[in-house]
Amino acid sequence: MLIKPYGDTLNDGKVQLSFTLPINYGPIATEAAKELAKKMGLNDPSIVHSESIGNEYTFFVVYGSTPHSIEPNSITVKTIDSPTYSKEEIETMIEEKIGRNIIFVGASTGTDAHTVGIDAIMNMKGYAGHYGLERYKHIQTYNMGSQVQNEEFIRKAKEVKADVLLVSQTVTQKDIHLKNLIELVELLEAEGMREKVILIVGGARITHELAKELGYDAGFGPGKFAEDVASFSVHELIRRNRLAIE
Amino acid sequence: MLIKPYGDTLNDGKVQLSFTLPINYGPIATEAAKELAKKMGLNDPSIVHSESIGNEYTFFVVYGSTPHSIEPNSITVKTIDSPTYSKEEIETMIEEKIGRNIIFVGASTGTDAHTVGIDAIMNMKGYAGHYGLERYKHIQTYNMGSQVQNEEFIRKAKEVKADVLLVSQTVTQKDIHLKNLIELVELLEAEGMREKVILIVGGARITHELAKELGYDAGFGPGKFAEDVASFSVHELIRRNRLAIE
Amino acid sequence: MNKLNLNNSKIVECRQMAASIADNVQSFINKHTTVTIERSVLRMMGIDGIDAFEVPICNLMVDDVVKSGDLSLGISIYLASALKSTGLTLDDFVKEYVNSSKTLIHYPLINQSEADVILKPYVDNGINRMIETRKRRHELQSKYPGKNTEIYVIVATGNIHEDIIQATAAAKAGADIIAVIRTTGQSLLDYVPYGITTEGFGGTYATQANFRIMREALDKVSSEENRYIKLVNYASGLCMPEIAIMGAFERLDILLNDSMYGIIFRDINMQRTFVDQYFSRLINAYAGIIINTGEDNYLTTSDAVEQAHTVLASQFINEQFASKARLSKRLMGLGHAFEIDPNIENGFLYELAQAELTREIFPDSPLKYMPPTKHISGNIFRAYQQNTLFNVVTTMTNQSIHLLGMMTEAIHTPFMQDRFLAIQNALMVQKTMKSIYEEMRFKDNGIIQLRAQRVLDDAHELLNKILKQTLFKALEEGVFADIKRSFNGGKGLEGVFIKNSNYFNPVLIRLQEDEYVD
Amino acid sequence: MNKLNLNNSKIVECRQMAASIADNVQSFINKHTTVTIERSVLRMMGIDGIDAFEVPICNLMVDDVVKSGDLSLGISIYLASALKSTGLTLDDFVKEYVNSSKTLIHYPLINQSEADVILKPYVDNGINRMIETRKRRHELQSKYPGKNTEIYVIVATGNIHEDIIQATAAAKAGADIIAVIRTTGQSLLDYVPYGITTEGFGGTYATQANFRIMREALDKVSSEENRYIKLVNYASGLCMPEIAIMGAFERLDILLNDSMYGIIFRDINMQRTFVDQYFSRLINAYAGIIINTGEDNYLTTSDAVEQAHTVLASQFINEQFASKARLSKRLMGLGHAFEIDPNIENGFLYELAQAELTREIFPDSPLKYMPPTKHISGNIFRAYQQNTLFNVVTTMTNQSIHLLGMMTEAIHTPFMQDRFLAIQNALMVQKTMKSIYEEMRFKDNGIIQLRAQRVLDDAHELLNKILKQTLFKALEEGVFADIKRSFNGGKGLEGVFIKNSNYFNPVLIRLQEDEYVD
Ligand code: B12
Ligand code: B12
Ligand SMILES: Cc1ncc(COP(=O)(O)O)c(C=O)c1O
Ligand SMILES: Cc1ncc(COP(=O)(O)O)c(C=O)c1O
Repeated sequence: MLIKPYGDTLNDGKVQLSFTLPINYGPIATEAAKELAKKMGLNDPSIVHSESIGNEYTFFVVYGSTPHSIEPNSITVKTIDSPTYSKEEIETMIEEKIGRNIIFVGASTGTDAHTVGIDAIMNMKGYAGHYGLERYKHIQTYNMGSQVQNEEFIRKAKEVKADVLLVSQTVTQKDIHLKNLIELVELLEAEGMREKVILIVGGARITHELAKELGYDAGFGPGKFAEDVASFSVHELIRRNRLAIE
Repeated sequence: MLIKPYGDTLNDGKVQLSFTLPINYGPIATEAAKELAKKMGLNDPSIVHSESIGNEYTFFVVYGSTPHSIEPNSITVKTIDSPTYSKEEIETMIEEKIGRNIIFVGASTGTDAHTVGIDAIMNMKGYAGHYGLERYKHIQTYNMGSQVQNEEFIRKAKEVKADVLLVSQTVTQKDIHLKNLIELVELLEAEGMREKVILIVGGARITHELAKELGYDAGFGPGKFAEDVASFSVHELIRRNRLAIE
Repeated sequence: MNKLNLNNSKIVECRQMAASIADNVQSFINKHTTVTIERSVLRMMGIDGIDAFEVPICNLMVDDVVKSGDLSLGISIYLASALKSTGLTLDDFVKEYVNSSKTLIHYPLINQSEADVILKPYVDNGINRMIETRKRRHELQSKYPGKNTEIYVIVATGNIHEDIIQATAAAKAGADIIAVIRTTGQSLLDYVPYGITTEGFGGTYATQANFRIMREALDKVSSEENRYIKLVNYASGLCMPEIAIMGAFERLDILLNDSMYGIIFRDINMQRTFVDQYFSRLINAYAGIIINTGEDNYLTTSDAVEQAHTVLASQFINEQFASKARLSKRLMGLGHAFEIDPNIENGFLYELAQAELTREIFPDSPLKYMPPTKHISGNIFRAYQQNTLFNVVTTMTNQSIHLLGMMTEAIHTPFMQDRFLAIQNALMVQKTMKSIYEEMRFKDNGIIQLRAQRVLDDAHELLNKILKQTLFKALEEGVFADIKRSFNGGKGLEGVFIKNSNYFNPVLIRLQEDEYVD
Repeated sequence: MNKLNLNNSKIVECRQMAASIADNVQSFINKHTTVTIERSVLRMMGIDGIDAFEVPICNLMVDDVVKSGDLSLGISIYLASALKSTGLTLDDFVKEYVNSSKTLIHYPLINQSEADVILKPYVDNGINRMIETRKRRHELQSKYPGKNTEIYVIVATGNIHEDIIQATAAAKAGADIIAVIRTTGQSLLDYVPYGITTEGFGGTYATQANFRIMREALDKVSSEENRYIKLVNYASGLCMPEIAIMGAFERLDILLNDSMYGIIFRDINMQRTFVDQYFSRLINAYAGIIINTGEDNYLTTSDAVEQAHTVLASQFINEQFASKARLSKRLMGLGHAFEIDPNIENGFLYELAQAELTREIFPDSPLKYMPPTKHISGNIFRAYQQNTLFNVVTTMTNQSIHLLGMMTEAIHTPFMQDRFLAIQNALMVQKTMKSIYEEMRFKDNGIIQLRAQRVLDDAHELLNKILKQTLFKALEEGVFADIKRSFNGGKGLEGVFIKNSNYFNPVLIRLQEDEYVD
């Protein structure tokens, strides 16, 4: 079934837009905004607000109807298939299926100084009521903090024989995160380590889709917690070792 | 010079969008939103927020870059060319060039019950510090209020020998105003009166462009006051009588 | 609470003056009936439905009498006489009536006591239906008790089915009260449209069928969410009493019902409006329906700083009219609004003063507080902020019925997302400021206190003036909302009748004299 | 104002404890110098510029001495000796130095009094430049007096030319203070980049040339708008003192300068940071530059309800360090923030309590109040509302430096329209609530008062604990922002030197001993 944006009537296609044009406020500016909205395909765009926000810049709010529709049934998104277990279930799985401690090394890499995300996953206290990995039985964690260079990160991973690498990236401006994430994969490959670890990235703008594209095993964005990461990791470890999964 | 939306760098093309899709919240919904944004031509749309707002409805906030640009120099908009005079200038012009009182009849027509707009133009007190027509010397006004049927409106116009008709329309849902405005023109034509009056429409969603399309002499939207209407009317009366205008 | 240092005897005097003002009008009211009152008597007895030209049966009958009989006797005597003559039950008679060309006045008139006996079972039926509905509401409200401040949003798609989708989503998102806005123009119809409707401009027709299916939908959400969702519609207009009955039967919880709104904002004749509002409010009181008055509207045409006292004066008057119609304080949802231009220095403090003033003067009434509308522009972000400030005042002054502002107020009737975001806005304020009403105090003789005292003084003076000239004259002078209306002008005067000394209305007596409990 | 019923002797005790805590660290500071202090001494004397590899001359010289000489004597003695030996003026010597392979340590060291005479003209030059700049600021500020609460926004495009466009637009829209955010990573560079720059991530390089052209642009707007627009940049980091000098020369008005931010948030070694902050603050004090401390950052990693007292304790400590560096109260822009989760019941009341508490305890300081960031999501409407609530608290508690929240906080550094809307939001609140600070009172022993008293008590206890264990140990235990740092860990320790008993620094003496007036 095709779907369209919904304002107050099915298939009315209503969308709200706002933008700034580098042009002085006035009727020409308003008309330019309307033409732009039309070029974006809107039918009957209505410029409901325009205001000068500085010499030569005008701000607009626009409503209009888009003729485009989407077929949700034809959408496939890469999602993490393994279920999310509870802390206790994960601990039991490690005990029964793996029989040894699993080692996680995590860091906010490159020049990124944001640690709240990686801490949310790794630290004892966790986040929003979800305990972090540090509190899990049979999980050993090394949280290297922020601004960790990829080389240093890999050195640590080797040193402690990490099973899982957790990378956090928050600053995405000018795609600085992509550069950094790709470099890590290349370095790991150069070291022959890529296949030996489960490589996971997370952050506010990270999706599983993006992670896969970059050559990571999984990606976690907002609303994901330690149990999601642990479930995936344990599941994946078991799978790689061809252990049966209930 | 072509222009594009401006976020924080010239020609970055950044726009903000929000809309609701009739689909359950989740990864498929997010992907559907992204596809829709792409269909609207956005490069690299980023779904910065999605949230369930009821069974089967998901709300999205999106940022992205539009590749479209606009050439402002090629834009022509119909605008009112006559200058806006002050109350005193208008009074003097009437005195010197017309030499008699001008008669305005105004109403909010059809089922429209909004009077604040027409009152802003016509009543003594005016609006936002701009006196209404009632206070002008040599201008005689009849404000019929709201919910005035077109027939009744025309009857009054005839009765008082109106020079200028002022119609206000605020409710625009399902284009109810267009129906009503077109009907008025048709009735005036049927009565042979159309050429004898200056026909003006105003309202929050009225533009001069639209007014001209509908066969009106002028249209006034928000931010227009009695002096704009009086200036246009006096100017037009003088022009029609082929009197010289300084 | 006494945060404003108000002069209590001033308040008492205002109430006394308002009572005298209302007394004067009430003696006028008592002498009159109207077409819609008579139609609502028929509705109460169970007459509903339309003919082949979509004219409601109630209108057919009352028009009959207007045309060929004498409505000053009341419709009931005609109906009773017809039943007597034909020997038919009401149902059967109506069927015959619609299909034949016989009018209601073709039957010899019987006397009142006989008529009373004949109509009693039908009147009882209607009254019992009101009582049952009221009981059911009471049961549900005991099961799901309400909140101090309840979130009220509107739906207005024009299509009742879309309205239901939107109302359900809104309730799930946190709305406690849903109002279905009426289509433009309905308040000027001298009949109530019939059946389920799917077309309207800026609103949906108020019909009994629409009431019913919306009520069902909201009951469903209530039980899913364990919150009783109240349903609202609009009475004020040419059919106030009829809509009141429909609301009483279909378990509406709130009806917009103002003693003067129709006069001022719809140019409905003042005689008609005063007479109708009384009867409709008697019904509201019996049915346990909260009324909402419309003083908020004054500030859409008048300046909110200068004319704040007119709102207060009008609330005092509406309160007295409501009392006369047997409404208890807890059913008097007096209206006011947050309409001061945000560009005015200290405007927020004046809003705070007014809202607290209203709260303190009407401590037991479920005050209806309206959001900014007039100073909302197409800048939806700015509008969203104005609504936050409004929500802040609502919580700071413990208002009861909290109408939510929409960020698209200046643009269109709300989209689903607009309503959702509005609810999110209100809920955040309610939570993060939860106890602020108890916490806040105002400086002695500061801007807030002085403003409140001033508004009370001005209202006192205005009431005094109205008392001297009568309310009719005051309305002719445009005392409210800067709008002038003449005694004999406006719509609907032709539907007003002086009661004959033999006027007979078995419903009116019940409404005026029955004891009812919740 | 005493709205909170605070125990005044508790406040006095907190100050005393903080003074003792700072005393202890100060005796450590007095014994040390760092590479950046020495570089800033060179800068003060007029050395600037870079070599062919873009290494700043100041770094070349100091590195020379670190490598082959003894920096514990101070750079000045080396420079004076070189000038003496070569007989060149400073300018000519620098030219030669850059082009030859001779290092600074090739010249026989002279004695301090001789060195003093040789360097005096250069030191005087630098000091005079600071004084002139300060005077100029003073002139402009007398011409365009500031406001009680000033609106502060950031620009952060990475390109100084775009920054100027945005800063100008913001000032015209109503901003009083413009901060140019630094590119990520700059605080960890142990040198200051040079020249006009157009590339940066999430910010723009802090260079002297960028400071200059931004200052020019803002002076232009100031004169157009008849409002003095303040310029802000960031000192904290590995080059605190150098940036302080650059700011002093280019008339920055505010510098972010915290005694501990670098330690906690950039993992800069604590010895390095404490020593650097002192010298940089001496410069700020001399130049009349307001410092802004960074306690707001604590709440981005710690919980704002539970750890509110750490903010207050840290403010007391920052205040004492600032006093030691001769900053007057009116230059101490202590930082705090509105970071309580809006989903917490009564969170707004806690914010109000904290903001008022800070205002009452530091009545003469230009408090810097930071907007919500942590609990902002991609829902820009909700964010806009949170910013309104923040603006409300700002106005209700009369804060001084009002950083504006951006509705796109969770998304990107601000677009021009985001900033415009943020300013519009703040201006509306300022105007519509103008006098609310004087109007509002809080209930005795209500939630607000008790919360404020509790935070003060907890800060008192914490200061007592820190006093007992020393600040160094407290930082090792992670007392602020839940972040632990070791005494010898972190970046930049290699740049710290124990002063030789013959340590010579003619700039330090001036900064410590000159009298300066505004
Ligand atoms: C707190 C904060 C800071 C703090 C960081 C303190 C610290 N120790 O972390 C301070 C104040 C120091 C800071 C500094 C800066 N910040 Co900052 N900051 C934020 C802020 C307000 C909140 C981020 C946060 O903590 N979120 C809460 C956590 C829990 O969410 P999260 O990171 O998404 O984590 C969740 C998931 O993503 C996931 N996850 C995250 N990582 C990982 C890793 C793995 C392996 C897994 C499995 C999951 C996972 O799990 C978590 C729980 O669900 C955001 C704005 C916002 N509201 O989002 C800006 C923001 C991220 N910062 C920003 C910027 C630009 C900066 C600076 C560069 C500014 C400057 N020029 O100085 C500097 C950074 C310097 C540097 N070198 O990085 C921008 C980034 C813009 C962009 N998209 O590139 C933002 C969006 C603000 C803005 N609009 O400008 N910042
Ligand atoms: C005040 C108001 C009311 C008041 C009107 C009181 C009165 N006597 O006018 C009341 C409460 C009664 C009301 C009722 C309704 N309203 Co109303 N109302 C508004 C409100 C809040 C402000 C309008 C206003 O007064 N603006 C101020 C005036 C000065 O601006 P203006 O009209 O644009 O006038 C200026 C110019 O346009 C121009 N101008 C206007 N007319 C003319 C004429 C001429 C000749 C000239 C030259 C110039 C001119 O000059 C003026 C000065 O610059 C708007 C929302 C908003 N913020 O805009 C909704 C709004 C207009 N209402 C709306 C609706 C739907 C209704 C109702 C239909 C709701 C209902 N179903 O009950 C009813 C109307 C019933 C009916 N039959 O019309 C919608 C319209 C949606 C649409 N686009 O169709 C709005 C946008 C609200 C919304 N989002 O739903 N409303
Ligand atoms: C008291 C009252 N009644 C009725 C209405 C609505 O009436 P109408 O349907 O005529 O717009 C309002 C409008 O807001 C009102 O305040
Ligand atoms: C006191 C202080 N200094 C400096 C900064 C910025 O430092 P950096 O450039 O390291 O992000 C901040 C951050 O907000 C701060 O609060």
